[in-house]
Amino acid sequence: MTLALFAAFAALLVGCSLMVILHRNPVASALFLVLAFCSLAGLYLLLHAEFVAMVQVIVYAGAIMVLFLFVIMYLNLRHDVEQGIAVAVRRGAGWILGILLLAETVAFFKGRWAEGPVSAPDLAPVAGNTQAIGQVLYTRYLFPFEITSVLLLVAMVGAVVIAKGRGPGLHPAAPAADAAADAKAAAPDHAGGEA
Amino acid sequence: MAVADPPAALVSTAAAERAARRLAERFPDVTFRRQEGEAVRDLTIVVPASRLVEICTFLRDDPGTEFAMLAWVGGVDLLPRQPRFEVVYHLLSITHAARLALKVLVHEEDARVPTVTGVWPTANWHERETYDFYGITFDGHPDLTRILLPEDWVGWPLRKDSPLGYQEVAFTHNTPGRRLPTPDLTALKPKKVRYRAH
Amino acid sequence: MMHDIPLAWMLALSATVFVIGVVGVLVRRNALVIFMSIELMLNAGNLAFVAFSRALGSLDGQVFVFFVMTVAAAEVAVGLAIIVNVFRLKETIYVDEINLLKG
Amino acid sequence: MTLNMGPQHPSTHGVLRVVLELDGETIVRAKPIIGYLHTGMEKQAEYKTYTQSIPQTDRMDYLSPMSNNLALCLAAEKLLGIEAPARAQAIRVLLTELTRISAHCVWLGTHALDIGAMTVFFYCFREREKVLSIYDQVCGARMTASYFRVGGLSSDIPAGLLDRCQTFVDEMPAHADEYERLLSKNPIWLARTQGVAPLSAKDAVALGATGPVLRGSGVGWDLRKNAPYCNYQEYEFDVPTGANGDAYDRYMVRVREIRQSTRIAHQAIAKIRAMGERGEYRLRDYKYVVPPKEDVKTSMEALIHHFKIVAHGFFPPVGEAYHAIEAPKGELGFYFVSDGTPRPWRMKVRSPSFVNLQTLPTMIEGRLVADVITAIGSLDIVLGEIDR
Amino acid sequence: MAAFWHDPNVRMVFWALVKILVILQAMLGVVSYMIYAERKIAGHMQARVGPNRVGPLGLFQPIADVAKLFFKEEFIPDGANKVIFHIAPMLAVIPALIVFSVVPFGPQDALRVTDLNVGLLLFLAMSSIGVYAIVLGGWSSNNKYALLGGLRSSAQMISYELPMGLSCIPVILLAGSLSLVEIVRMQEHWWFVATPFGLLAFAIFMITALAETNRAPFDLPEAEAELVAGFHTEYSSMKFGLFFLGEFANVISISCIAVTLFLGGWNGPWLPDAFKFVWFFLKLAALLFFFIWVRWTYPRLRYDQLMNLGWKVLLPLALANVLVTAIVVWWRAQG
Repeated sequence: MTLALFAAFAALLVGCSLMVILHRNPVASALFLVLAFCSLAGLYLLLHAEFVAMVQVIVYAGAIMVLFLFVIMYLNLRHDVEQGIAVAVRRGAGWILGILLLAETVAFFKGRWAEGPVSAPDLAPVAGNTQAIGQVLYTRYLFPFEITSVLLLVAMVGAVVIAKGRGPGLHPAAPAADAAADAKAAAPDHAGGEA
Repeated sequence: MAVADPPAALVSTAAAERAARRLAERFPDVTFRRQEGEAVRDLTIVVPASRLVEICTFLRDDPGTEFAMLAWVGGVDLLPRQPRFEVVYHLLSITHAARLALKVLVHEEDARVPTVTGVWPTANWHERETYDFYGITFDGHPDLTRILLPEDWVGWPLRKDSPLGYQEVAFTHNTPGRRLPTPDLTALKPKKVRYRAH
Repeated sequence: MMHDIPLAWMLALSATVFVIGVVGVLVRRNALVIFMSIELMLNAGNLAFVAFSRALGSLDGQVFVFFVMTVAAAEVAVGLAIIVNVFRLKETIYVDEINLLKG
Repeated sequence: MTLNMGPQHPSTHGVLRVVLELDGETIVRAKPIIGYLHTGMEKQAEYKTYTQSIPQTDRMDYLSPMSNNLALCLAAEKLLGIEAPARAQAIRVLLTELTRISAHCVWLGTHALDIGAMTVFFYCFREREKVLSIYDQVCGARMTASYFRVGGLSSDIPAGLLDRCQTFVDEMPAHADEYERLLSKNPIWLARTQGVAPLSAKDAVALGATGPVLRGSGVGWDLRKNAPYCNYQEYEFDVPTGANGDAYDRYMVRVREIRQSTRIAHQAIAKIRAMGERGEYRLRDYKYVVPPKEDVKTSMEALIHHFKIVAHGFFPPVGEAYHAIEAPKGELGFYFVSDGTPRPWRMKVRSPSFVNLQTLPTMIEGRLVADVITAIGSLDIVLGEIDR
Repeated sequence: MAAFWHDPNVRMVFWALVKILVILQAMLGVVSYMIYAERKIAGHMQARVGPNRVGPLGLFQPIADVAKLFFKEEFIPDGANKVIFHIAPMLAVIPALIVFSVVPFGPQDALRVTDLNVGLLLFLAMSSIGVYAIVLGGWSSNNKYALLGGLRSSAQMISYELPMGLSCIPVILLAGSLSLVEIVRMQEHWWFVATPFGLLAFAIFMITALAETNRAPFDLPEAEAELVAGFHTEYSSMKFGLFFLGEFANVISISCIAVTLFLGGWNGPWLPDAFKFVWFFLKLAALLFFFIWVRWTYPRLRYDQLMNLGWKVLLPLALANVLVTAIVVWWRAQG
């Protein structure tokens, strides 16, 4: 059953990722990205990382992608215009490079393919892994954690300043507030850890 | 929230008479004809169109008159008579509790009056309405367009030579030359409505 | 009842998604879609982290995922603010039409 | 972005269209566009006798038909140089004050509904319903009253009406308390109305605003006090005014006017009672006024007068007259030019909503979309009167 | 066949499906009768009677409503993005229904779909997904009013998601778990709402709940006065019905969570364990009444006032509350 679920989520993930870069409509791209994130959350669940899975949905699907959608609608974007020789050349080059990269990966893995450890020792099986993650986060990684919060603060201030910016008389409040919202959306992380 | 003090004075003709006298003192070069008649119930002064703005500004600003409010502006068509049109301005002074009516006579051939929107901003719509109904042009008006009738209406309905009734209602399909709301409306296909039988 | 997925499969999936992200950055000219492709790459990394964390029986990988997410959130907040500003200035969000340094 | 608010929009109170130029949700420019309900009343009046125009006026401000009737009748009376008997005047005062209460109730209900408080709407309409029943009893119509005539009333008030009015007037202050309990100190209501859509006294006067809009801006000008008609000088009442000219002040002014109107109505009822439950309700000058039905049936002379007036109408002198009353929405005036025939040469209506609406752009430019709703609501406009 | 049935996986899935079906149906019943209750209560608050024509006391009104919605004409505006236009109403209902899967209605296993160890996070995740319905519905209708409604709601929901999440944290700190069942167990003797920070957190939670569910006084995305009907201006028939259903399902699911987090879930005196769920539903009914009561009492806030309330009042309050709670919990742990 796990295998079937993995196959389903993996197919969904790859398909949605492809649609993100293939679809001409930015809104559709964003929606496919949301779907991709949700299937990633499913994969995390399969990997017994429930907390990460939930945070993935809250932060990515709930905050970051809403912000993307907000900006797309705010700028009132329609279908992308992708015409002209320069664009075509770049597209071709991009695809060739991508395929090369994939081929390289395959070549790299070829001959070294090993299934890896199938079953790992169980991590904190009882209360979920939330508590365990909290333990690690607030002991060993306390310093990086604090740095991250500073980073978020900087990003928040930066977003507000940029959005208020030099824009000639345009109302800066809405996007700024949202950018800040997003920066702060990571806040539940602190919480979950503390439990 | 205050309750207004009892008014200094009730609106009276005496106050209007005082204002009329002040006006005559200030503009000795203008002859102000009083509107006379069997039943002219309000003090009405006929003023020349050329001095209208000047007189209105004086009436508004002079501490002895202070007609800070323009109650309304309207046109009258007196068809067989010449000059054919009258534009009536009803002024109201809150401080002196006075009402005063000004009249400007307008000829049909040259139906033009200077605008008083610069004196009282409220004149804007009133003058548009008068233009709309009588075709009297108000020189210097910021936005002299039809206000109550559609933009593409032909004619001046409140003129006496414009008959009432028995006209077909004007739709786009029965009025040649009637402008469509948007030029490319005909190019659009009928709105797609998907019906579903449940 | 639950069987674990072999690590290598997860890594292969992660690599695929990463490549898709790279191609997206190279191919598209809409700054917002490029941004989304970058998010895809970050998430491919996240997947690898979580997979390793599971395989090695250590939580460090999941902790790293948090840091990546925070960085992503910060990046999006600032990045979208910049895009909105650029759009106001240039009326376009196509990267090949935006040459800020050229003025 | 250009947003076209109306003519079909739930909060433009009819077919008003406001073209808004928006920057985000901030209004850069606002332009009201009117005329969708234009019925050419002024033109039609030139083809009708004075009396025949009375039913037309019911359709102007359809929330206060009695006030419209009264304004027309008073203007015609001024032109004729006659005055209705004192008892008729008192009945006119009673009914127009009830009209004011009901018009303000409709205003409060819809205004609160626009701002999102739905319950007030139902409370207000409950009271309005009572006023409509009183109309019904008086003249048989609930909305289009056409009850007043030049020189008096169309008929005497029915028996029992005064008691009914008395009950209503006694109850009304408690109902006003009810509205105020829901709104006056409600923090959200305050946030939505205080400081919103402000209009300075100077702007209000310059833009010709009248009625509660003018008084909300702090100018205590009320035609009932300053140019009394229908013997208003004999009634005791206060003229409430605001201080800041914002939507809240206009709200307060109108709610207080409801209370003042009940006060006036009380006095009017007492006056009518003092003059007898039945009595003079119309002038006996049969040159201008239809004789009472019983006279028509018994006296030849009365029958001839009746025939003349119904067939031709009355013949006013040549001249012109303008008379204005304090309608619920402001100065409502009729201007008649007479050429001596039974039909007015020109009828001009000075409708308060038309003028008050002009203040809208001043109130909302530079503010938010949601404030447009508050501003339109606090202006209390009726499109039937604006477009006429 | 028998072997298939004895496979524990199959049995587990089967029973889970049965539970999901039963609970889903029960909750949908509650949703439709909440609509009835709202109309009835609103009627009595507004000096009228409310629905009373369909069935005794109008009790079949919800059925009539749904039947009417089914037979309405379905209208898709020109220039709408058809796929998204179809998907949006579904998105309005699904997240709200998913939340029911982690709500423990009673102490028995049979009265909940599952006991997830990150149950609270699932709720937060679903409420953050809920915004998509409105944003996409507004965008895909190709209507300016709808778009403005969608934009408003995206900003509003992001802003109120934060104080809501933060107001849950004191509960997590006190209970020491993210599992809703665990949280209810911790309240056996003392409901969290009865502590000072719990009370504050509850107040913040309820205010943000009003905003998250787009109920008055925070119903800006659909403010009918200025935006006509906001995001669902162009929706008709059952698609509109789904939005309607979604709103009420959201109200109920969020109230369920509030009962669980703050009001002690199924805990209550007198009743034996088998009937403890009655307590849950009584508390739920009280909260639902609160929602209805507020809606018919308060006017609507303006957009900027809403934002200010969220960012300048609720967020700092919630943060301070978390800090105080953390200190208290730490101090208690120290002994």
